[in-house]
Amino acid sequence: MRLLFLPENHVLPLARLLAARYRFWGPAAKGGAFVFEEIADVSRLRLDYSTTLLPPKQAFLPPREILARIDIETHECRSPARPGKPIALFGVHPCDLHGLAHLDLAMGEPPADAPYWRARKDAFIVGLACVQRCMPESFCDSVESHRAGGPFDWMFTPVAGGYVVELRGEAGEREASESGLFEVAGESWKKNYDETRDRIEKTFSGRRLNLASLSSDLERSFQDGWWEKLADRCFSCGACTAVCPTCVCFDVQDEIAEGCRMAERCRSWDSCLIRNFAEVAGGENFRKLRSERLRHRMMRQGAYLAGRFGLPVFCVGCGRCPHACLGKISPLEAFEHSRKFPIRRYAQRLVEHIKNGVTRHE
Amino acid sequence: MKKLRIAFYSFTSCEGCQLSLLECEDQILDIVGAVEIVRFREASSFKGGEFDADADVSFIEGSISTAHDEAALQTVRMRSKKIVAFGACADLGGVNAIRNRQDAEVVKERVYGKYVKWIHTSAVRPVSAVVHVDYALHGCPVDKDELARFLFGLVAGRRWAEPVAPVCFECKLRQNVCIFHKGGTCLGPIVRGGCRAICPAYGSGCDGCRGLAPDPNLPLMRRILRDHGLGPDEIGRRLDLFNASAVPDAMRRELTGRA
Amino acid sequence: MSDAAGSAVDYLPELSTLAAVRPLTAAESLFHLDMPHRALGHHPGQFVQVSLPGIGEAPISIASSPTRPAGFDLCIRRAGNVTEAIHRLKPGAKIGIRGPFGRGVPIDDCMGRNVVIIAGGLGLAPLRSLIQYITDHRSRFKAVTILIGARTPETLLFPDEYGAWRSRDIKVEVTVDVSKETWLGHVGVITNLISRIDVDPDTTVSIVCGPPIMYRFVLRKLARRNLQNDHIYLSLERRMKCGMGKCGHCQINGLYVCLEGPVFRYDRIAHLPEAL
Amino acid sequence: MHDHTNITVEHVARVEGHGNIVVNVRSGKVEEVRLEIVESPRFFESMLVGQDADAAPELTARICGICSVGHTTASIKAVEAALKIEPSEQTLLLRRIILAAEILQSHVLHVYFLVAPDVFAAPSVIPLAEKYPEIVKRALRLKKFANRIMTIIGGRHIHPVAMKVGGFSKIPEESEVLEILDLIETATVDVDETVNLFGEIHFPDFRRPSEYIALRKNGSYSFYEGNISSTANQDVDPVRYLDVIRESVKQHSTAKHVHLQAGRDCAFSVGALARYNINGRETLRPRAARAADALNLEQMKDNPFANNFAQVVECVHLVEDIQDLVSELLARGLKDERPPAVGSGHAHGRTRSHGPTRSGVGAVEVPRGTLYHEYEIDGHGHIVRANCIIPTGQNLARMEQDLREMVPGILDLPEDEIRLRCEMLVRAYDPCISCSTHMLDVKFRK
Ligand SMILES: Cc1cc2nc3c(=O)[nH]c(=O)nc-3n(C[C@H](O)[C@H](O)[C@H](O)COP(=O)(O)OP(=O)(O)OC[C@H]3O[C@@H](n4cnc5c(N)ncnc54)[C@H](O)[C@@H]3O)c2cc1C
Ligand code: SF4
Ligand code: SF4
Ligand code: SF4
Repeated sequence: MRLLFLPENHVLPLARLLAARYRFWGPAAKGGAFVFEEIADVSRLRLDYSTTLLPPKQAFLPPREILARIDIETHECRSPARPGKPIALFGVHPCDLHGLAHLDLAMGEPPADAPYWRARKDAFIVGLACVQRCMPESFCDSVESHRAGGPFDWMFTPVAGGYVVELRGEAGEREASESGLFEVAGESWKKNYDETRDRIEKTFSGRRLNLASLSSDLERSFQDGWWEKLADRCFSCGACTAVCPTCVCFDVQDEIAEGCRMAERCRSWDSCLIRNFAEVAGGENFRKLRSERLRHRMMRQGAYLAGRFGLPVFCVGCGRCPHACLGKISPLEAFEHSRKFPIRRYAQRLVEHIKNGVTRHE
Repeated sequence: MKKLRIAFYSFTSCEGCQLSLLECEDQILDIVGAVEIVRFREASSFKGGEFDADADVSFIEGSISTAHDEAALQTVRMRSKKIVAFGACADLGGVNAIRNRQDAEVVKERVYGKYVKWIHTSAVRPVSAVVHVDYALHGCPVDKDELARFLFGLVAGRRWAEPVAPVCFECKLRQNVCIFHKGGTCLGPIVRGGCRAICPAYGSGCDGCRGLAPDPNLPLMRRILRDHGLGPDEIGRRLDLFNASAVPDAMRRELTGRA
Repeated sequence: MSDAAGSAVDYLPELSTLAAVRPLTAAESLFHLDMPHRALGHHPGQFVQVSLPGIGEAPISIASSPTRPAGFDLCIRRAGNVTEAIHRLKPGAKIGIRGPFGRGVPIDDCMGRNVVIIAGGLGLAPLRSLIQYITDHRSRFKAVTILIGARTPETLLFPDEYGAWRSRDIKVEVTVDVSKETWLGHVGVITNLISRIDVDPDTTVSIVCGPPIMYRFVLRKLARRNLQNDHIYLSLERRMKCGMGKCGHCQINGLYVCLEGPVFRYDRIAHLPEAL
Repeated sequence: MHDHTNITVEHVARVEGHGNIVVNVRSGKVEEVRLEIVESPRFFESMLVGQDADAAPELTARICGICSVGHTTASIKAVEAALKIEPSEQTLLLRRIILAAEILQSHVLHVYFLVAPDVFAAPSVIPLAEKYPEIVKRALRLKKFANRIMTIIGGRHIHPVAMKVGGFSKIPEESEVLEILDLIETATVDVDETVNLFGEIHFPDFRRPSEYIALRKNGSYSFYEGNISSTANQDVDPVRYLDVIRESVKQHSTAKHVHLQAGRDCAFSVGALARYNINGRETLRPRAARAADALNLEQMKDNPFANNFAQVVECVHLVEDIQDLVSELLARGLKDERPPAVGSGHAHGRTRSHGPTRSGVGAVEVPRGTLYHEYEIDGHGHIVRANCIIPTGQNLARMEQDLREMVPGILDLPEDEIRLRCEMLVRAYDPCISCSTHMLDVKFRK
């Protein structure tokens, strides 16, 4: 691990350098909150931001994106090329870095998603450590994503007078040395750095979940009537998935363009909470009830995707969804509840299930 | 290929939805190139009577509030292969239906004084209460991009897929600060989206012009509105702005908490 | 990561040409497609994403065997935008294809065994691929039985092909839910047919495809015939948008039908509450 | 020469709303002229009763989709007048800009889409688009310019969402306001071209003396505010609008007719030509004044067809207005001020005064003339009485009288031609029938 120091007043010059070579994304203030967006004028950069309304996911998986442009007459088709320059994400908090790592897994599982990777491949990612909790709803520490992790090239940790920057990989080294803005390690900031890291650990010492058993606990709670109770507080509006850094579900629809000559096959973010998400022709809906859809999302975050990719959990605790949810439903609540689910009731249901004669292996 | 014949008709309304077609400044030339518009009185003269065009798709703007409206609508239904309820008035009854919740005689008297006898109107109804409706374009007014997509979809030979997600979903995509977090109130969680949450995006809570989303959680909405200071009457007025005749009484009770 | 970037797949349809259309029932027709630039290279039970520009995409099972030369068949029911638009096409028209996707029927597990194929309604479409495969390599399989159910005689798929199947030493039993007097065959639900056949639990595999409600009853019946769950394969339908395990629509609990299915060995999904 | 002619134009096309023209001629004499408004009545004044006062703008916007910014503005002004709410300078600027944009967009729509087809002998703008694509594209460009402004300031044109009692629920970003300035140059060229186009057009030479009414504010060409002015009444405070005009119900029309109080059946007209006549050429901005000269407007000020020219002149004037107003807005710097409570804009009880019932009048110039909203609001903030007087209703009597005066002079023409003339005359007023059919009551003083 190589550490360098960046004085506070070098941040903007550095951002400017990156902005010249990359499409520059960072946190900026908008309408009384913060958003992660492409910013032309780097002085809008707000490294003091709390959290953003949407995660930086949209840099690589935009809310609406054209997958193919197809000539309606000839059927000739092409994938729209992304604008030439790669993307730089500047100032990504640890939860969102972990979120990007999860996205990489979901979009990287073979067959990997080409539109995503075209944007993601040469992206330069700059992390920024959190020294305080961004909002009451966040629970990054419960799922252990309050520490630096995920795909960063630089990781900034604020210390007195500037940032200690951890460099990673070839791109991180190259950009740092080409910029000429970093300073070599001194003893004082080293001490400062360790202190900050200790402080972060102390600040983020919320209740840790038993991540080892989380997914099995959750899966066991599947038949619990508690989900129905929880769904009384759910509108099934999909706000939670929309703001989630790890949700990837999408819809694909054709649009007509260019004087009815071209079709644009577009994908747009979808949500497993939306009523018709699992409905097929003929009207069968595999998750018809609000409670089934809510449960599915929690299972995806806490069990399904985690299991699929060998992780303890697929939620990064950013707290965006409980903040967005008007019923104040938090994954943390579901994760914690799953442990309380009484084994006895599970056993009882299993017996019923076997009595029904359908399954043997439960 | 024969061009699709499209007609626009207007009943009790502000004609804003028809105007929305002209507001598609970027697509209008493509649209009129791709279809044959056989009735569109707001911007065009036609030979023949007002309601007697044979059309593949007829867009009905406005609610039905007079015997004349009703008879004309029947004619249009007979001469059209598909009927589109075009905008909130046609789709839900819209603002016009507010008067259904007032005494009909008082309503006329308030406006026409001693001349009420010259005024012949009935209760306000959505188009679907009179004839079979094939599609609905929601909103007051309809969203012009949605309208363009709808029309292009027709040209391409595709059935319209109704937006199902509530307003909140698109509100998040638009990176709005939730109106509730700003101290206001909003019906977005129970209202059908498709408007790209334009009201919250401009700092104003949703008033439900696109009608209720399927399977809305009304008790939860009531609790949240109550916690934000809205009583049963206020919730009722809020709902009635566009949905006075669109929401069944039982659901209305569930939302307002009052009989 | 760089691996993923290097091998990533786009959502671009390839061109195929509609070579022939054969109406089957009021709602279903058989479409024969040619791919000009390559063979499809599929396994029985796999599906493709079929698309028309401006209309959209839909997952459709491949209804012919890879052992048949030149092109492939799709048996398509009119159900919505894409399927209806395809029904409007004339031979010579172009159709977009992505795929094949998913896991088909594991032929190796069927070889050397008795095979019981159970098809309800449109479920026969994907299974026809397997049936053709079996007829083309008949000797590799032991006793083969096909149980077919449909609502009415008029909605039976491929009735003109049953003769050819039977001639390859395959037992074909057919039943309909309701019929007119002219129908001489069985009347009743498909599970009735299961009672009528021989099932040796040790040497038999069964492959089932049909409408969602059919599975429960068929499985109960097969269990009663002592067939083990790991000898049963089910082909399941879910909504799909990508075919590549990304869009999330086809998820059954933690599984993706498009990647791990659509054909599942029953013991691998029996514990999943959302499977059936 | 026709002895007995019944001219009926059913459902006059290319106007907003449903109206018929009936003209009966016997022995060369016009016996009867009627403008029948068959639009279904809307009853807004009744629907307003019981509403929260700050819901009124959102509700009354739905009176008319074509001038919903105008209705919203009048409604807000009425509530603010009743409750003594003083909007900020920035709010006033924003309102003036969005109102200007709506009038511009409405005029463009009218002169290009509704009038031009007559002039180019086309049934609608669609064949026009095939024959003269450049003209139609220019119209769309201008419309889009105006629409963009309304989107930036109000969220959208039809039923704007950000305009509230007390202010705006969202203040535009500076970058968006700058975008308006960027668009001005093209818009200026386009309105100049519009003047050139209409300079080649000749309308029938039909002149008659008439009364005109418009809002006037000490010598400037005003839209947002001013006193009611006419040749007879100078500078009456809008609060006293019923001293100047009164409404009456006609059996053949669901829209009420409006007359001058001065004498029974004394018709007048409002709209672009009225504004020009009341304010005078010298109050126009320089380019607009030159446009008026180019179109000979001063010589035609007694010709109702010249309303179309006055609209073109106003287009030029409005683009200049917008440029100045936007520059002023930017020079002041945008402040993020919001009305007291964000949210729905109503049902917050912020219009609650716990005082006595108070009333207020909001008068504003909209595309077709002067629009009045008057509300009485009780101590709970609920509306207890409402009256709205719409420009088209004010023009109806004048339109009928014009028909009566014009038809005898054109009886030599073929019937189709007479019918077209009648339609053109009515269209020249740019009637908006949908919005004039809800009119109400109203204790008009007898
Ligand atoms: C693996 C697989 C194999 C299939 N094989 C065949 C086959 O061989 N022959 C055949 O006729 N059909 C098959 N289907 C079903 C077929 O995909 C649907 O009927 C088709 O997607 C409908 O598409 P559409 O555009 O015509 O209808 P749409 O207009 O998209 O939709 C009509 C209805 O279908 C639902 N729907 C939308 N997308 C899907 C989807 N992807 N899957 C299911 N329902 C959807 C909608 O909610 C709506 O209710 C298969 C489905 C799957 C998942
Ligand atoms: S599930 Fe909620 S808390 Fe977890 S990562 Fe997603 S949005 Fe954040
Ligand atoms: S503002 Fe309204 S629509 Fe948007 S998230 Fe909040 S409640 Fe939902
Ligand atoms: S936010 Fe609500 S009121 Fe506003 S346009 Fe959308 S549905 Fe209509």
